[in-house]
Amino acid sequence: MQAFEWEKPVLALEERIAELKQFVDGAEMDFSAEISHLQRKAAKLRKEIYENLTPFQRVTMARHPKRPTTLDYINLLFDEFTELHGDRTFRDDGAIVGGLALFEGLPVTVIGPQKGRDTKENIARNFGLPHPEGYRKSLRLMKQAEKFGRPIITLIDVVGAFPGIEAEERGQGMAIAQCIEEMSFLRTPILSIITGEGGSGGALALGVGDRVLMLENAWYSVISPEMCATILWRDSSRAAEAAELLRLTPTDLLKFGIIDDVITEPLGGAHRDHAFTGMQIRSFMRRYLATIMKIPVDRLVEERLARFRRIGKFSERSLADL
Amino acid sequence: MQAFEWEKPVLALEERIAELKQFVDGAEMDFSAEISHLQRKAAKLRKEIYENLTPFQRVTMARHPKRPTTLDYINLLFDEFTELHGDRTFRDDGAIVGGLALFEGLPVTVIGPQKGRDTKENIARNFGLPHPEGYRKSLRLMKQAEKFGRPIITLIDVVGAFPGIEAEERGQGMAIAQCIEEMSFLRTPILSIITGEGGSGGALALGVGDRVLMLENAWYSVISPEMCATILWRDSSRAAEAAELLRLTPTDLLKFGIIDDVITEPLGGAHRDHAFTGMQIRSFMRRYLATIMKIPVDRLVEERLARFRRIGKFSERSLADL
Amino acid sequence: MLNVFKGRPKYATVRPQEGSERKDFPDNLWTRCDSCGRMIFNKELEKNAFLCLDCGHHFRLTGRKRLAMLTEEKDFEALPPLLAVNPLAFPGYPEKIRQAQEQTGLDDAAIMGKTAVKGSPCILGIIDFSFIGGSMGSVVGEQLVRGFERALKERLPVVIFSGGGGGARMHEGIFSLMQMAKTAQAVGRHSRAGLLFISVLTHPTMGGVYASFASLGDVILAEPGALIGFAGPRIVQETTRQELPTGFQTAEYALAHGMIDAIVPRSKMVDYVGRLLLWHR
Amino acid sequence: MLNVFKGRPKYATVRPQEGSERKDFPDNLWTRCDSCGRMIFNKELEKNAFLCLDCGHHFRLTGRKRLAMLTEEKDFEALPPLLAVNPLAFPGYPEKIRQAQEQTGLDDAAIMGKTAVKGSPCILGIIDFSFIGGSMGSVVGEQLVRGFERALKERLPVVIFSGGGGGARMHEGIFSLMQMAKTAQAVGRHSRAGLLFISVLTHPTMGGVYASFASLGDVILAEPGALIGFAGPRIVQETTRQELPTGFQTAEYALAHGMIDAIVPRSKMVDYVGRLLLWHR
Ligand SMILES: [Zn+2]
Ligand SMILES: [Zn+2]
Repeated sequence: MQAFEWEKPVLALEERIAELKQFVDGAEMDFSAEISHLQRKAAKLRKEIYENLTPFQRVTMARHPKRPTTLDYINLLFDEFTELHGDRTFRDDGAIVGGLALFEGLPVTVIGPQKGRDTKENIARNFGLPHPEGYRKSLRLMKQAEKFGRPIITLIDVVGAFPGIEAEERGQGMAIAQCIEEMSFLRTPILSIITGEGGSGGALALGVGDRVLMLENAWYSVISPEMCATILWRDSSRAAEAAELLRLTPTDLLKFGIIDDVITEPLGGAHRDHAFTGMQIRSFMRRYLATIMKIPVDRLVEERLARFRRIGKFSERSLADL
Repeated sequence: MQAFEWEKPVLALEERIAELKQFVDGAEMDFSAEISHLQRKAAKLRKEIYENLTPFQRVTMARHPKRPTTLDYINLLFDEFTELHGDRTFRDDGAIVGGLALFEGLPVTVIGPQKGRDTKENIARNFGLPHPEGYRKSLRLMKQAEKFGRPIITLIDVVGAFPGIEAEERGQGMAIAQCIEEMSFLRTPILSIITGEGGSGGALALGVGDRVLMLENAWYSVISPEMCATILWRDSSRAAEAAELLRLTPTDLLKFGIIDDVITEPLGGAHRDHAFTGMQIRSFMRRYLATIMKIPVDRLVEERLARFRRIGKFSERSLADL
Repeated sequence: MLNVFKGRPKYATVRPQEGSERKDFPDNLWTRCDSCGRMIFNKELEKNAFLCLDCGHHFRLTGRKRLAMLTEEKDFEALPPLLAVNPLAFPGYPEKIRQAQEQTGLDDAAIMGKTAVKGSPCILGIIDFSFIGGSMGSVVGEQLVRGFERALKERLPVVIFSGGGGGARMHEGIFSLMQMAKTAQAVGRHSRAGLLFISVLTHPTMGGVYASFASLGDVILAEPGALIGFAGPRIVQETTRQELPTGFQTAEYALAHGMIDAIVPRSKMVDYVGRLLLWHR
Repeated sequence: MLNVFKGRPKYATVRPQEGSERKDFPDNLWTRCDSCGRMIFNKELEKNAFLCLDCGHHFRLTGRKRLAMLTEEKDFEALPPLLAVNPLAFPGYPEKIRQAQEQTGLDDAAIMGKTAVKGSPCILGIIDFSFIGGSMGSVVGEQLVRGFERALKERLPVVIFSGGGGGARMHEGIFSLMQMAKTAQAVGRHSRAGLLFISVLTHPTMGGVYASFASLGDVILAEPGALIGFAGPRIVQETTRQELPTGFQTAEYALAHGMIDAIVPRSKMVDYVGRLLLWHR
């Protein structure tokens, strides 16, 4: 598994411990106290490292190639996923998957962008960058969920909508706008979970939930750190600095009232333990679904609208007052 | 102007009369009685010919190159036509035009397939054969009309939806189905007028009106006479026979309860006098619009549905009863 | 109506008797697979849900065989039967009907009734291609509409297997065209009441069948390889004078172009439909 | 708020004074047309609605000039002003804002108010590109939402001229992104009450502005040649490494691809919008 730069001290220590253990297996003296002391120290180091990640380190975690993808999460969270395809207009976009599934016995509609897990799949899924028809498929499935009063779960992991010629021709901006608008008024509960990357309008198009949750090592921003760095300094390699400025971590977003809760990941990131991550998400889903499913649908929609209506920071004064 | 075979006797007679008049202009004798007698005879002949047209002769009239097209009718019937474009998804289809216009001061939405009036326009308009995006544009404009409670006028002149590769890929059948379904439930008055050709599902997709009117020399059928002849006898040149079988004339369709009224054309066809044809249609529109605009919208939709619900001929018996 | 289900004499038109029915797959003969060329003994084919034992090719099913795969006799209550008339006095039409009736043992192309699939009650319809290409005339249209109306009244989902290769039934002219509106509206009423419609497109679903009710499913499924489209491939080729792309108008093509939700092999169809019904109860 | 309209001191932020405003087209100079190269005396340009006298090229207009073309001082009641704050403590943002304010004489990029166009009352909004690229931060978002809310309350139509080249305002980070949802929802509430929204896309309308309220008009108009799209052309080119088609992302391109209703030259815009408003009264 690919190791991050910042993990190297703890990985080196863990390696030493492993070597030591192998060595003492053949020895007669008892080193167990020393070993367990070292192990505690390694765990502490690991914890320290992961509690002090920089925003860009979290962005990097969110992009780990072994991090669970949407289909992995669907497998971890639901039973009997039945994928439904197509926008009924132009194409089935592999970069967004959606369909019906059971969440602990409850039929739900689940939708999310899908990155490829290998080169071949990446090509089929356009590296997880959706075209307008992906958003149109999503909207179709959401309206279907609304018709049947089924809760909607969106799992968000997308760097952004695809900036391509055909995507522009087929109305990328318009499709996103329509998704956002129609999702806002859907008369059914919506739970959005940002599982990895939450990039710009391409993420928001799936993120107009009654509750918005976020994994610990996910990010959500108006612009990717790289693009931001390019705009500010014409230098995408300064993405780490941009990531600091953008305040894109769950901690900041929770403080800002953009998200409702942070789902803790296993130490070292979701990719280290898919099953545990799935269990974590499940327990949050159970709780938040129960909450929003209890709210009468009229109030639910009003509260959803009010939630976004509130967002924004400005001063009521005018230049003339200054 | 292109003359039809069956017009030739009367055209020949009229030519003689013209010659005679020219001749007598220089003569001293009074031929006025004879001439007016001849003129009456010619008029009678013309009337006889046009009252006894075969179905296929009417089909031919409906296709006359100088017959008014939808945009011609829009000019004749409305003021300040403001064309609105696009399906907001893929393309603006030139084979269907639509927009806002004033009908005697009343804002309405008007939509119809548009044939080209010359080669260049025919290419731009795909010879009046719509793609799915044309039907999607139509549906978009109809829903807009519904939102604002504006009456919809559809002017139908289309041999059929385009049987092309891309049209199939983009869901020709699905687009037509959606148009038919959604048009059926629109909460606004709809007046459909078949002005020329009414070919199959491509025409019906615009024809789910509260009242359906038809010009005297228009046709409306499940299949074009040529295609029917091809299926029956593998010989499209026997279209005239097929046209007899299909009962596609306004007279038959009125009898069957498919249409509500027949708009008379100038003797010899709409192409002989656009302005007069426009006046004729206007007076029918005035009357039928007034009727359907008076009906409360709930009842209007129920009656529209009931209108189509009734259509169909069958026996309640079973083979077992025979 | 159906020989396989003789238990409901009130609605069952059991003419002609089973012996006179033309069999697509006579018991003791072999059939060659259109797709891979393998010769298969018909009894084997029947056992295998009329799927090729080698390549999985989906042989066309008669309506009654399809019905037998989906539900059981005791669970199927057919709608009252209807018979076609000849509203245009179209020459040869009554003979065509009579011949189709004799060959299929059906009144017309639609089998409609109330049943349960995998334990979930629903209105089930099957359009049988072997009855004049599964084309939709007044009888098929009316049967479908009555099916949706019954479903609306009893708040049941509807499942229709459409194998309407001809689309509209030309011999009924404008009456046939109007069935498109009539059936689409029946779907609309049912849908607007919040009820489920599963449309399954079997080989072939074309023309006026595809361009009306069959396209309006909440979920649209198709069997592998089924031809799905509006204009027939020959007409498309003649009109455009272009070579048709590989797989043009197949179910796989429709899936790639976003028109259908899923392709479901026949062997999994009952479970798939049953699951959807269950999740919408 | 606006120097051109000094009559409403309560809402008018008249700082800086007219003299300090950077002029796009100083009175006594000439400007070269980007499109045909002709040199035009600025006074002539102003008289001609900032259209090139030769080729009709649409020069970019400041919000206040646009406003002056659409309505008259006595008819315009601006919404209460709002000022940007720096929610992320983004370095340099306050200076950027101050500079934009000094250059434009506006509080922020949106001019919003109640007025009448050709005699039809409406809420009119103009996004001014010259204020940080017309980007949408919290102030623009809030102003738009208040405009739609006011319109909803008084059952008025809304007309917005969007020249948001930057889309979202990066310096406000996630708050800026959320304005997309907030404004789209405001359109949605207004629209669901049966009210008209005319969205006019002026050069350039991109990113988060295009992908939210600006795409949600009942009628979407554009000025000739306006750049319209989601991703910027440079990003598209860098991502796809393909040559961009001629006219990519122009208004004409958007029209051909079905995204907008009509292209309306500036000289006809007031009449066009006025007619639509009149027909929806
Ligand atoms: Zn085979
Ligand atoms: Zn110029």
